[in-house]
Amino acid sequence: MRRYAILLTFLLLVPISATRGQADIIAIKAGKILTISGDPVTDGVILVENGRIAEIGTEIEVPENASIIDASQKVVMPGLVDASAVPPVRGDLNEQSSEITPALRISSALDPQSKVLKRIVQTGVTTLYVSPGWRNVIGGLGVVIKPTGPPRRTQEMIIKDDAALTVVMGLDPISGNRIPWREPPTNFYYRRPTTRMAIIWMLRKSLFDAQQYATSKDKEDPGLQILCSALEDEIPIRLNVRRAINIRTALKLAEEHDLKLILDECTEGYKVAEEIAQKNVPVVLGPFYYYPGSSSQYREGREVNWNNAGILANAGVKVALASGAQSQPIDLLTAATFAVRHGMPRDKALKAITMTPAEILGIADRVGSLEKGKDADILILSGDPLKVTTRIERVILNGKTVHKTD
Amino acid sequence: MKSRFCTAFTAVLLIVFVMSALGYAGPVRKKLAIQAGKIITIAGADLKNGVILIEDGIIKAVGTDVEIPWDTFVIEAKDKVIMPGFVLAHTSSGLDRANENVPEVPFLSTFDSIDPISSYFEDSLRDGVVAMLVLPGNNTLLGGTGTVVRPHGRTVEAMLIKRYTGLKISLRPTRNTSRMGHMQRFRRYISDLKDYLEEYEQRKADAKEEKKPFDEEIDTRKQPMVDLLDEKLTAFIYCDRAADIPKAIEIHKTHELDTVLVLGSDCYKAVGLIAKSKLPVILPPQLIVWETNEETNEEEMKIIPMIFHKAGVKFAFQTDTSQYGSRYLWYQAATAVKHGMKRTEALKSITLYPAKFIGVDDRLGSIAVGKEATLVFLTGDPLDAQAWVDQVMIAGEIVYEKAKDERLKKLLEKPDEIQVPEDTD
Amino acid sequence: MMDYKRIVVVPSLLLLLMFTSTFGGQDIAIRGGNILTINDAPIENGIILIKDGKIEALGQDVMIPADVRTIDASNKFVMPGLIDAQSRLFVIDSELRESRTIAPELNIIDAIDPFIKEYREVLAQGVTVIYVAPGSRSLVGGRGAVLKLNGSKTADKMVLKTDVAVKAAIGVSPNNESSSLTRLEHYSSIREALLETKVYMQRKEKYDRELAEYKEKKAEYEKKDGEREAEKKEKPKRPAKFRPNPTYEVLAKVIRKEIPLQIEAHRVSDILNALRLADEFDFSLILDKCTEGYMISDEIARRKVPVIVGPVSTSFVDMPRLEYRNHDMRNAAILSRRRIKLALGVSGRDGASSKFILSAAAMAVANGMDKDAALRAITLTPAEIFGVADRIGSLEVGKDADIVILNRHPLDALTQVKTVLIEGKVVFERKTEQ
Amino acid sequence: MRRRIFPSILLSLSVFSHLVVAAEDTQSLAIRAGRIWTVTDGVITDGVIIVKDGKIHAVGKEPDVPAEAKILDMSDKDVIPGLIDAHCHVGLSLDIFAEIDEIVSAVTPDMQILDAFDPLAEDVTKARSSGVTTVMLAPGNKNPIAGQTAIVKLYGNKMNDWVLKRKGGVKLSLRDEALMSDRRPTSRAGLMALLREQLNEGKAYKDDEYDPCGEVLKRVADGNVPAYICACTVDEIASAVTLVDEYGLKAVLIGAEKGDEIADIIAERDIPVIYAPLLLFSKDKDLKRVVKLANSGIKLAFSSTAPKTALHDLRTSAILATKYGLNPEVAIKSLTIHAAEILGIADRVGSIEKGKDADLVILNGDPLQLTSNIEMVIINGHIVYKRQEE
Repeated sequence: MRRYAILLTFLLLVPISATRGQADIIAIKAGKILTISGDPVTDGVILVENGRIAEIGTEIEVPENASIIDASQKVVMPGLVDASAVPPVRGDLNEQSSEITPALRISSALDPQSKVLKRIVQTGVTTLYVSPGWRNVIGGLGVVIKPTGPPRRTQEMIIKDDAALTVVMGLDPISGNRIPWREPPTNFYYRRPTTRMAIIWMLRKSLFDAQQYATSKDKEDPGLQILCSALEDEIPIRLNVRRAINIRTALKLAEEHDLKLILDECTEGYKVAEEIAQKNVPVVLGPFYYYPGSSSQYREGREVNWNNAGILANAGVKVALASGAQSQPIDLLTAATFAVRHGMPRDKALKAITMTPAEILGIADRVGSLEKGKDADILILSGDPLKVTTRIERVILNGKTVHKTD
Repeated sequence: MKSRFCTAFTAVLLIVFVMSALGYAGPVRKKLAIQAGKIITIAGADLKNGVILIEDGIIKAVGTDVEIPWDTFVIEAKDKVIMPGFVLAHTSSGLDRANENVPEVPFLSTFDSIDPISSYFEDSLRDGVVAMLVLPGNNTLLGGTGTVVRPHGRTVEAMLIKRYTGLKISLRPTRNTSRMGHMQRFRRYISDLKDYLEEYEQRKADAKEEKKPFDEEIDTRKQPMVDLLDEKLTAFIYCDRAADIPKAIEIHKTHELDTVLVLGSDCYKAVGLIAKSKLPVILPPQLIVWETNEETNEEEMKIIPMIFHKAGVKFAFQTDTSQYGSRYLWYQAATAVKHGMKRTEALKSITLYPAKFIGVDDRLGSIAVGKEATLVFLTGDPLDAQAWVDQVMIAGEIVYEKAKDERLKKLLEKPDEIQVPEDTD
Repeated sequence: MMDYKRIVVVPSLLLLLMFTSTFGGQDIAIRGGNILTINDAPIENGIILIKDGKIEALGQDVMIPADVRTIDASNKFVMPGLIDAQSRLFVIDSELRESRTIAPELNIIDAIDPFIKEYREVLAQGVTVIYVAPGSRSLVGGRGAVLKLNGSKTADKMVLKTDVAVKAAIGVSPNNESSSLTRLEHYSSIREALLETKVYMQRKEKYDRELAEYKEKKAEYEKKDGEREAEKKEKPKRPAKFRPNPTYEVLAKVIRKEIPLQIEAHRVSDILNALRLADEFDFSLILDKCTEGYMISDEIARRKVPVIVGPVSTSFVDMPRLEYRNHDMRNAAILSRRRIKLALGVSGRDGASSKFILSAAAMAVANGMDKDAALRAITLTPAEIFGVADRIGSLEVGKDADIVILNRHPLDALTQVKTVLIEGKVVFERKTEQ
Repeated sequence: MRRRIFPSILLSLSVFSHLVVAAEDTQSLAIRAGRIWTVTDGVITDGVIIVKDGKIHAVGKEPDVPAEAKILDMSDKDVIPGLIDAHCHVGLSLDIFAEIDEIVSAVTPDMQILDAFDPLAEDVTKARSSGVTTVMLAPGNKNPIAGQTAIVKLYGNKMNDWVLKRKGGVKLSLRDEALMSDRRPTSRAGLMALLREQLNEGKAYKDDEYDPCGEVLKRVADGNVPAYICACTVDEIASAVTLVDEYGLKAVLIGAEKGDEIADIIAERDIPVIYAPLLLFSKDKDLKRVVKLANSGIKLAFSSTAPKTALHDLRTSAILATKYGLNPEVAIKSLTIHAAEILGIADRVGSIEKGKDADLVILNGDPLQLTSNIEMVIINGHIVYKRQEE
C-alpha cells in the first residue's frame, strides 16, 4: 500500500516537473564547484534540467534557451543532508501509551506548513530525516523528506518512507515512568522500564517476539511485522545511544541478531571508536558539542569530547553530522565548521553533512553530491563553506530556487 | 631622600603584594616588546609585522618601525595575530544565583556573589575575554549593582577591575505582576525615594538652623538609586520586548540617567526609536530571529546586528553559554560580518564599544599608547573559526597559554585506551 | 516578470511617499459624499474642508480653495471615525494579570504594546479610536485610556485621553464559577475601598490644615525671631509627614467625580449593586457590559447612567460563560429605547475583533435598535461617555478630521471602507476590491 | 440491528409525548411573499407558497390557493428555506462539554449522539428564532472516533418529524483535542496509527460474531456511511486526505479552517466541507480563507458549532463571508441546499420546491444583510416562531 503511494507520488511528480522543465534549463556558472564525490572543479558549469543535474564539468556548451545563474565568484556545493532534524510535527513526538510502538509512522504526522521546514531550507538543508521521539524503547518509523515549497501534502515531500526504525537505549524511555508505590497503578505511566536494564530487556523481548511471530504468524500484527523486516535487514535500526557501555551493548546485540545498525547521538563514541569501526556501523552525531560544566541537557553522556566526530572519523567510522533532533538545533554548516576547528579533517567534515548522511539514509543515488543524474539540490555560497563569515546566497531544490538572499 | 626611598620601597612592596594577590607566579618583566605578525589595533589601521612596546603593563609604543631598546624582553609572535582582549559588556553568569526574589534590591552587589572558581571564568579567558561586567539577572525590577572583573584570579578582589559599576533595571514584569503593576512599582519607588531625600534635606536644614551636628547618612539601601539619579551610576535597563523601549527612553529622559539599553530579542522592532534616542545598546545573545511574514506566510530571517548597524546604532555583543556558537564573542562578530556588517565595526563591537559602555575604555578596548597591555594572541584571523586563542596577556603578563591548557587537551584529544574485560560467554 | 513587478512597485512606493510627505496634515477637501454627521441631519452631496487636521467647514455650499487636494466621495458615504468602546487592541491579556485586587493606580498605558500590527486591519474597517481598559481579573483594575490608531510607535503619542475611567468589576469570575458569596464579597470589597478612601481624604485634609497652620505659625515665629531674640517663644512643631497613597489618591478622584468609575456587571443583582454603590458614594458611574440590563432598564434609565453594551452576540466571546446565561440580543435595543446613553462595543476574542464594530451595530439594528441610534452608539455616544466629544465622535466644524469614507451605507453588510483619515491625514486607502 | 433501535425509540417517544405544542397548528397555509428565494430556481418576486400537510404543495407567481388555506400576507417580506446548521451541539444540556465527549475510551463508534438529545431543552426553543430549522448534531472532538451523528429538525409533533437521520454518519477527530497525555493516543503519529488500526479492523470485520463497534467501523471503512472528519490545520486535513485515499472513505471535512492552503487537493477528491464559524476568527487572512475554498469548487456548508458560537450567527458566518468576497448565491446555497446535499437530506429540505418539507423562514429584508430580522419560522408547516415586539 505505502510503496504504491510513494510510487504514485513519483508518477505524479514527474509529469509536473517535466512540463515545467522543458521550458527552463538552468545553467550555473560556478567559480568553484565542490562536487564532494570527486575533486573540486574550478570555473565549471552545471546544467540543470527537469530538476536534475544534466551535465557538470568545465567544458560544457550552454544551450541558448537556458537561464543562467552567474556564480563565477562563488562556491557551489550540493544541498546539505540532515540525518537527524527537528521534526516538522506539531505536539508530542512520542506515543506515550506504550513502550513498544513499531507501527508508528512519523510520516503520518508531518505538518507541511511547519515553520521548521521553511527555516531549515534557508540554512541550506535540502534533505532531512525525521524520526519519532526518543521516549519509547521502540519508537516507530522515520522518514526522509525534502522541504519542498509551499504547504503541500506531506506525501509529496517524502522521498523515502519507512527509512529506519527508531530504537532507544539511552535513558529517555525511563523518564516519566513511575513505580506503583503503595497505591495501585492509575494510568499507563506506571510501567516498565524504570531502569537501564529494563530498557534493554524490553528491546530483547520485542526482538524475541518478532522472531516467534516470523515463524508462526497466527494473527496479523503490523507492529511485529515491522520488527520482522528490521530483523531481516529490510529496515535499518536507528539506535540512540550515548554512553560507551551502551554502545558496546548495542554492538553486541547487533551481532547476536545480525541487525543493520545506525548509531544515533553517540556522545561517548570517541571512547570506543575502534570497536564501532570494526563492526562497520555508521554513526549520526547529534549535537556533539556540549560543554561540561554548564547546566546539563542530558542525564547521561556527560563526558563529552569536542572532537568526537574527528576521532570517530579518523578511526574509520562513517560519520554524519546532524542538527540534532531532540535538543537545541544547530545549522549544519556551523556544525561542520566547528568539527574542523576541533580536529576533524576538512574533507570528511564536508562529506559528513552531504554524502555520508545520504549513504546512511540510503538515498545516495539521488542526493549528497553534485553528479550527473542526481537531484539538482545546489547551494551557492559567498565563499569557503567552512568559514563563519560565509553566507548561503541561494538554495536550489529540485532545480528550483527556494531561497535567495539579496 | 629618605622619603623617596620609602616610597620606592612601598611601591616595590605593593607590586609584590599585588602580584602575589593576582596569584600568578611567573616572572613579570618590566619592559616587553612583542613582535607580531599582525596587529589589529582597533584604534587605527591594522599593522603588518608590527611591534608593541610595553612598560609596567602599559603600552608605550605601537608601530611597524618602533625601535626595541636593548634592555627589553622580546616576545616573538611573528605567526600570530594580536588584538586587544575581548570585552563583555553584560553577563549574569559566574554568579551563585543571578536573581533575588524580592523585586527591589538596588543595594545588592554582584561583588558579593561572584564565584571565582566558576568554570565560566576559566572558559571566558580561554575564549579571549579579558574584562566583563557582571550584573544581576533580568528577573528583578531593581536588581543591584554590577562589578567589572577580569576572568583571572582566585579571589574576587584579585579579579576586580572596577567595583560598583552599573545598576540593573529590568522592565520585564515579575510573576503575578502585570506590566502596568511593574511600571507602577518603579514609579512608586522613585517617588518614595524623592520623598525620603526631601525629608532628609529637611532634617539637614533643621539641624543647621538649630546649629546641631548632623551626622545622619543616607540609607545605604537607597544609596545606589541616589547615585543613579546623580548619574554616578549607569543604568542598564533591560527591555524584554519592543514595547519596553519607549518606557526605557522615557525613564532615561525624565530622570536624566546615564543609560545603556540591554535588549531582548524582540526589541529590534523598535530600532527607529533606539536610533533616535542615541543610547548605547547591548544586543541579545540570539542574533538571528525568525519572523513570519503575515502577508506571504514566509519565514523571514531577521539579523539583529544588521538591523541596528543599518540604523547607525553603536552596540556591544553578548554571549550565551548554552548556545552552540554564540558562546564566543568572535563568533557573534563573525555572524554579523557574514550578513554584511563592516568588519572593523564588528570588531569594535566586541572590544572598544563594550569597554566604553562599562567605563573601562581608558584602559582597555584597543591597542594604543597609554592603554593597558591586555592582549590576545590568535593563531589566525579573529573571525575565522579555525583560529584559536594562543595566549592571553593581562597588563603585560601572560595569564593563559593554550599549550598548557590541560582542560582543552582533555576536550580535544582521544583518551587513553580503556582496558575492556574479555567477554566470556 | 520580476522587472514588471519592480516597475509597478517603485512608483507606487514613490506615490506613497509623496502622499505622506506632501499631503500629510495638509488641507484636504472631501467632495460629493452623503455625509452622515451623526449629531445633525445627513447632508446629501456635501463638502468637508479640512485644515490643520481639523474640520474647517462642512455643508453643501462650501468653497473649495484652488490648491487643496480633493477626495472625490460622490456616491459614497462619509462618516466620523468609528469607536470601539470595549477594545482589547494593543494589550496582551497575559500581561494584564495582576495579583492585587484593588489596584486603581495602575494605568493601562503601561501595558500598551504599540508594535502589535493588528491595528492596521482594524483601521481598515473604519475604526479610528478605541477605548482600552484593564481586564476584569482585579476588582478594581486600573485606569483606561482612549487611543487613536494613528500608527505611532509610542503609547503617549496615541493617547487622546488618559485617566478616562477607573475600571472595576462586580460578579465577574475568572474561572467561570459563580456563587452569591463571591458576588457579595466583590461588592463589599469595593465598598470598603471607597469607605477607606473617605477616611483617607479626611486625614489628608487634616494634614493639609495642620501644615498650613504650621507654616503660618512658623512665619510668625521667624518674624518674632528677628525682632526680639531674647524672648524666644516655643518653636512650632512640624506635623508628621503625610505619605500620599496612590491607591486612595485615584479613588479620591472618583469620589470627587473627577474620574468616573466604570463597573463591569453582567447580572441583575450585580448591576443593582453597582447602582447602589453610585447612590451611596455619589460618583459618576459607567456601566460596562450590562448583559441583563434589559431586565431592569427602568432602574438604569432613572439614574441616567451611561452604559457600554457588548458583546451584542455571545459568538464574539470565547466561551459562553455563566455571566452570559441570560444574554439577549435585544439588550441594546431595549436600553436605547429608554433613552439611556448607550455605546456599543465588540468585546471580542482579541484585539483584531474590534473590526467587527459595524457588524455589531448591524446586529443590534436587526434586533430592534434604531439605525441612527446604532450609528450614534459607535461614534458620538462613546465619545461623550469618555469625555472626548469635543474632539471626535461627529462631523462638526472644529472637531478632529477623523473621517471614514464607505461605498455603501455603513450598516450594509457589503459596505467597504474606502478611505480613512485621522486628523486630516489619509491613513488608509483601499486600492482594490476586497 | 433493529432490536437495538427499538428500546431507544420507546424512550424517545415517552419524551415526545410530553411535548406541548405551543404554536398554532394549521393544515394549509398560503404565504404571499414579496420575494421567494427558492434557492434552486432563482428568486420569485410577489409569489405565493402553498403549504399542505407540512409539505410545500405549490410555489409560483399565482398558484391556486385552496379555499381552506389560511393566508399569511408577507408581501413586503422575504421567504427563504429553513437554514441548515451542519455541525452543532444544541439540546444536549447546559454543561455541554460533559455531554458530548466520552473520553474514557478513544474509540467509541457505537455511541449515538441522539441518545443525549433533549428536544425540550431551552436552547432548542431559543434556536428556532435563529431561522435554523435543521441541524446535524455531533459528538465532540476529543475522541479520534467519537460516535454517530444525527440530523434533526428543531420542531415536530411526532418522532418522525424530528429525526431526519438517526445515524447521520460517524464523526472522526484529527484535532489536537483528541490527544491526551494519559490516554492513547498522545501523539499525532499515534493518532493516525490508531485510526489505521481501527479501520483495518473494520475492513476485516465479519458478521459471524456480532460486535457493535466493528459493524459501524466496517460501514465507515467500506464507504457506506459518511465519515465526518474534524480537521482544521493543514497537517490535520492532509492526514484526513491520506485516510480518504487509503481507505476510500466517504468523507466530509468539518472545520477545515486552513483548508484553502490545500484547496486543490480537497477539490480533486470532491470532499465537501462543513466550515468553521467565521466569528471564531478575527484576522482578515483567516476570514478570507472560506472564499478561496469556495472558489476552488468545493461544496460548502456553514456551521455554528453551537454553543461555541450562537446558532443565530450561522447566518452571520455566511454574511461575513460575502463581505470578504464570497458570491452571495453560493453563500445562501451553502446555508441551505448545499448543506442538505452534503448531509444527504436534499430530498426533504434545503430549498423551496414542490414536495419538500415546508421549512420556511420569513425575514423583513435581504437574508444576506445583518440588519434583516427574522419575522417568522415555519417547520413542517407549523409556525414555530413569530417575532413579538417587546
